[in-house]
Amino acid sequence: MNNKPKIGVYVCHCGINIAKTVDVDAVAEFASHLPNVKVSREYSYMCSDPGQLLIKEDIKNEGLNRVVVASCSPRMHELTFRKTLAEAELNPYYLEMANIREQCSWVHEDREKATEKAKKLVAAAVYKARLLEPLQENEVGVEPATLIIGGGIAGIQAALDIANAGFKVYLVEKTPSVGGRMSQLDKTFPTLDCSACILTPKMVDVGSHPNIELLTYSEVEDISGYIGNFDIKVRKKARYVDMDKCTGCGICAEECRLTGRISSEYEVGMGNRAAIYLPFPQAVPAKYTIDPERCLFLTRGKCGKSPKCVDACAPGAIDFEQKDEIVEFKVGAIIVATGFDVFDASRKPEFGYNDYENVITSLELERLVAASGPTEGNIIIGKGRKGEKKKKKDRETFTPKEIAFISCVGSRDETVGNEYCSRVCCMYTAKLAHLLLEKIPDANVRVYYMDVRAFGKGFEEFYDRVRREGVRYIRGNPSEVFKRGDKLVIKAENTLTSTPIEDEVDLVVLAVGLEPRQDAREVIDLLRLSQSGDRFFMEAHPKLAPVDTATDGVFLAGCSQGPKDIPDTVAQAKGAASSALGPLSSGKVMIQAQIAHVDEATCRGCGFCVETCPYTAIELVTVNRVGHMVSVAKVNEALCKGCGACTAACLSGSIQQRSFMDEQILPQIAVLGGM
Amino acid sequence: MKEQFEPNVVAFLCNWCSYAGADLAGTSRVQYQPNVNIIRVMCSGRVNPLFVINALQQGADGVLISGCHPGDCHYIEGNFYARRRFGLMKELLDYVGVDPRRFNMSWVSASEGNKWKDVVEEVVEKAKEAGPFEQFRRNKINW
Amino acid sequence: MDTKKLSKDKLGEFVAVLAKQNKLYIPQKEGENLKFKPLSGDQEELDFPRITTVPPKDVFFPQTETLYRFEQGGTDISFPKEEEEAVVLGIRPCDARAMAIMDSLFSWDIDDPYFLNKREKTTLIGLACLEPGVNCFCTSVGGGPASTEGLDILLTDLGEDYLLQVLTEKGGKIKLSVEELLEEAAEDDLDTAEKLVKEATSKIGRSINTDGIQEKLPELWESPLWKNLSNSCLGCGICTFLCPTCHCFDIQDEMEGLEGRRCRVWDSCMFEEYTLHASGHNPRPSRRERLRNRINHKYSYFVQNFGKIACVGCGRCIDLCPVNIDVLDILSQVVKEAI
Amino acid sequence: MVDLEKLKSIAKETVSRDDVKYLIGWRQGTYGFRVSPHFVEKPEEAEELIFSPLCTNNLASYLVLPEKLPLPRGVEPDSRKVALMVKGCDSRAVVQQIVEQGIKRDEIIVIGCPCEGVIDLEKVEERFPNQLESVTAQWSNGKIIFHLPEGNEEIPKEEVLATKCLTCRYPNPVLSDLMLGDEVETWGDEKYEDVKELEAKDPQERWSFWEEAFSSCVRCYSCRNVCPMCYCEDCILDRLNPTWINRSNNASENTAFHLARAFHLAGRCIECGECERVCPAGIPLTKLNRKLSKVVQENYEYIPGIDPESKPFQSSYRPEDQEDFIL
Repeated sequence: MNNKPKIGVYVCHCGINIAKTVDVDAVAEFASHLPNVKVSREYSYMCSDPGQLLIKEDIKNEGLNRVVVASCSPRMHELTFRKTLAEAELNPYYLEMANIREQCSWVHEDREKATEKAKKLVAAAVYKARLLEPLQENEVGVEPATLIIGGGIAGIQAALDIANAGFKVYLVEKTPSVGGRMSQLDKTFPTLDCSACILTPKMVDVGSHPNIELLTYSEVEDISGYIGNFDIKVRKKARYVDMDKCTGCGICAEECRLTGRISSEYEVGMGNRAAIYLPFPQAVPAKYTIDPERCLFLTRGKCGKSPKCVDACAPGAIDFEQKDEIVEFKVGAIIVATGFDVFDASRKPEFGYNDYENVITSLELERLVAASGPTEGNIIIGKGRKGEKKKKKDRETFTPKEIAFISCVGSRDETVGNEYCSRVCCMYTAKLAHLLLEKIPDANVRVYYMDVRAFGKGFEEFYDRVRREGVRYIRGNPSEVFKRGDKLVIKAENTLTSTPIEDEVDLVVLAVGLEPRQDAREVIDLLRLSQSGDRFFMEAHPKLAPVDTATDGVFLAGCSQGPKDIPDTVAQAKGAASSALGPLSSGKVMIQAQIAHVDEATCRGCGFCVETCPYTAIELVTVNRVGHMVSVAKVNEALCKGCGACTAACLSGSIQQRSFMDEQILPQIAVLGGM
Repeated sequence: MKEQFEPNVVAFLCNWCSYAGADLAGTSRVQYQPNVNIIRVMCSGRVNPLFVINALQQGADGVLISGCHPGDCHYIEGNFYARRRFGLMKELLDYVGVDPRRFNMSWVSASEGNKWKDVVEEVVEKAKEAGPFEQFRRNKINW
Repeated sequence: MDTKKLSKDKLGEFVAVLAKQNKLYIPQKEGENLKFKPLSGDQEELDFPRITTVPPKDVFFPQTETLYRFEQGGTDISFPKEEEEAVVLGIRPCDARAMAIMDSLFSWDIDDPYFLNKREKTTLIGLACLEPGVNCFCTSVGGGPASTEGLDILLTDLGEDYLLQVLTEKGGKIKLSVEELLEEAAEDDLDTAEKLVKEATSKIGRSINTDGIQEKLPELWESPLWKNLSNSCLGCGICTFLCPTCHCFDIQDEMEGLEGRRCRVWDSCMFEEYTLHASGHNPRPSRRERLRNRINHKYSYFVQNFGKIACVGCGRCIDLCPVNIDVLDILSQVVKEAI
Repeated sequence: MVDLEKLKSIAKETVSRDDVKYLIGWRQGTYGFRVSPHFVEKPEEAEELIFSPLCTNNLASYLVLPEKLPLPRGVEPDSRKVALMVKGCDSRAVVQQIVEQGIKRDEIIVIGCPCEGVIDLEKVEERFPNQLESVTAQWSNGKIIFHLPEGNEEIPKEEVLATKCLTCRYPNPVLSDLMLGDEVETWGDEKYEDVKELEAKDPQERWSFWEEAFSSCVRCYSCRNVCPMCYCEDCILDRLNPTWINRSNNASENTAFHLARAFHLAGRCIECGECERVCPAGIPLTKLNRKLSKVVQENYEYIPGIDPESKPFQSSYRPEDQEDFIL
């Protein structure tokens, strides 16, 4: 095929938008003398139907094989004119635009100078157009399944939405049950719904949904591939309980020699469990798990004469021979919903969390106020949780009367590296204060705060209500909590009245903030996610792509992306689900055309491009070069997003970004620099 | 006459921030000097540092690279690579005696039409002060 | 033969007169590099080095030479302006002999106007070599410290004066233009010069017997010698670019926007691209073949084609090779090598 | 004191191995103070090996220089290891080549040669001109002894050492499989004085300085070819499509060539100084490369060729990289 460039140049008047300051006729006349230009025209509105028709007819009649449109910004009409070319059966990437409106006629007044600049811009476009290549947009199929990492409310909601749309979901949860943090909460602010009441049905749905494969007590080991075609490897850890046989009756746990002797994760240390356990009564799946680090039989190889659980289990579900199992499957999209950690209050030693048993965190209080909690909803402090070790019989318990909350513990605090606001503490503090007053009507509750942020729907109203109920808000950030006699003393300054305070209380509740999970690194390494400054996972765009990540087909939901409350989490989970459903339901994804490609003959295999690529889209592969096995770069076209960072990193120019190749840009430089 | 000298500046703008910012300047009808000619690239990380040498050699009196503010890169980290590369290039050019006013880099976001104008004014002013760069120009030497 | 004497006191005036009437090339520094360059303005001190780094071949065969200019899309071409009358002062006899060698090449089947015009309009005033360098071996390849081949005038440093011997008609014309600065030479002066040259000849420490090398080289085509010798070769252009007889060039079209020129630039057979075909095939694929070619060309092919060795024994390639690839060492290995 | 017998026995043993292609070392050259790279394939060739203050060449270049010629079908490429003698500076080139995957660690055997500094040939040839007969040399208590035909000459090291050696920070190989002799004490302290001196001049002076230097370039590409870090399959500066640098020799093209080369070496140059040593035009190329080394070290706290595990400099960044130059 004779592919000698035959270029058509179309200079747009844009009414008077361009013509007012640029001599359009002169530009078109000038362009007609440029190399390889076959036709050069001006027209009032190139983007109009007649304007586009002009191009199409010239392509047909004049045999044009490159088109330069000098008009508005390509950000405005590049797609329009690409379509025009396609309609005339010319490869759409044979288009080059010269921006003579936004970057010329609109920003200059001097007609002569603007015209000269427009000529240059057109010439640069013509010189580039001569070297344009036809490009293909390829599509790849999409595996109609989704992996969701994390079985908290975000993961649950996303799983249900996708499963209800008819697509397979693999929901992977690290702990033995789904439910996440929400399952630990008593009531939810500001409406005071019972957390378990609204969560449990969703958990049950997830557990029984035909489209959802629940992989609890499991961890994702490896992810490779790209949007539409991710290969997933999941490790199902051994539970030592046959899931099919276990009826969840719980006799094993009652019989276990360690019953009541192991601190329960679910109760955040406020209650205990056995070595074989169900994390909490509503757990889904309602199957028991043996803690391999605590079980006497598993750690010592011996548990009395025979393990009591084995003896107790009528269906014979206990299986100490069970091994970890690797499950492999393919998905088209991934949702990361790995949640958060609560701030470790011991990192603020001035508040005495490690030292005094009546300094507790808000999550611990959450368990105390919960009717299903270890104290059955009674606020009883001093069960010998920590610190001052006492023998069982010496333990004194009491119900506190003077209660203080300290807000922003681990949030908005540069000394612990968390500059951000955790967004939920103000409101859960109000909620807990309210619940405390409900339980201990004669209590005096105050809240030490920096600012109260009651921004959400019904938040301000709830905050008002709690204050009217008698909760005192004292503006001041306590500097210290120490013991004096039986009491705890909070040292602070009321910053509204500038008076120092020494406040004697029975209970201090630290309103701890939300932090990125300790194991976030593993997820980052698996998916090559980025972190924002606050160390939470970074979204593709803070405004316009808040659930997307830099990797196509990978979405974020919930607190892994940043602190948020339950409604926001659910909203984002639904957003992530609908984003994932896009490619799943269309069954195919388009692959960028303007991507990088490697000249294998000159590639040296240094790997600079591999290191540079933000999308892990390049890898080194071994090829046979005239009998020698050499290493060269290879672009995964589905992963490449066409940024061109690799092209600038390559010393030998062996990897080039299509449409922005060195040989296409250098003539532009020559024209713009030299004319 | 010095004040007659109209410098020629070649600018490389990333599509998502700076090019959009320059478009915004246009949409807002902000007026600035016509001495800056823009080459659009997808990311400032695409700009081969050798383009700068080439532009100066091909007759540019100044070169500008403009990208997204750190953290805003459409491609996550392209502008970080650009920043490192051009930090080096700036030092190199300065060292061999190329007037430092000839090479500039800026962060201009899609919302900073006015900043784009300020950058253009500054870059053109600096190039004017530096004067025509004939010494390095390809077609002025032994031609 | 017309023989005169030029007092060193009058060298400045001599240069001034030459420079006034001609484009005068003398050895000058450029950076740390020594080469023949047109005298421009005042030359503080005249100093004739034993040898310039860049041989004076570039006066006639510049590293970059515009053949003609054109405009893209146009059909007109324009040629560079006519050559001026020129004089090269201080050229060493070896380098002058090299010009005679290049003459054969550039007037072989087709006359090369660019080269020959400059040759015709340029007079070479040589300076006999009285202090040969460590790698000089001109006497092994048909030359000598006072060889006159290729020269128009030969100067010999007698201490206070230069003995000036006019060798050609062109030389005679130059002599006429500086006649009033010259003195008659005495018989003694000739004897002194002869004695000095003889002494210089005896100081030349390196030599090679080139007899039979022309025939022997092709027979050693597949010898392991070439692989061993080329192991350390960097494949750079020092030995060829700075060789006074190497004359290979490439033709390039260089564009600047719409303007362009066709020019020729030095090329080197030591470069990989020199023989690289458009297909990707390279008949001289490694440094082994390239080194072999360089030696064969100088000591065999050129002899076959023009009856002379394309080497004048200036020693530059030995002096300047960064890895001590020594042409005399190569030749002596060739001589020794059993077939 | 270098134990040549030990060197030879190591070499003989090494090249006798089936999995070794050859050993690259140095041997006395054809005349005077010259030394030549020596490729030892057979044990008896090891007899010629030397290690002395004359051994300037950075042999790491030869790891990446050999052409990979087309192999007939069915012929296996020679995958035997290459053994290489390295000085401290040379070893950094090897490390950097490993970082850039130019070579693999298991393809080479590195014989480390602790080095007390090598000579500047120009300085020595100026002191002893017209030296035709081969001269050997050795280190001795801060001096270099030259064994000239007319007798030994002892010269204080500083007077004849290559400039790069005067500020050497890495006289001992940073990577080796076995060491020839004990480590030497480090004497150098790199302050980039030469660079600072030029930086202090005004821009006009700097431009003139480089313009003159680059004008004298003959474009022989010896600087590039000798460089152990320059080993692209196809140098971008050789390319005609697209053309980055014209073939014509003039100040503009030459300047562009040298700037591009310097830039490509930024964060990779290990300052062995070979480019400057081989340049027939005497262009002070290390002064150019060292400027970028200084910037890379001072502004980005990166020193190439030390850690085989490090990431390539220009393919990495730190969020806190300087950006005070950005508008």
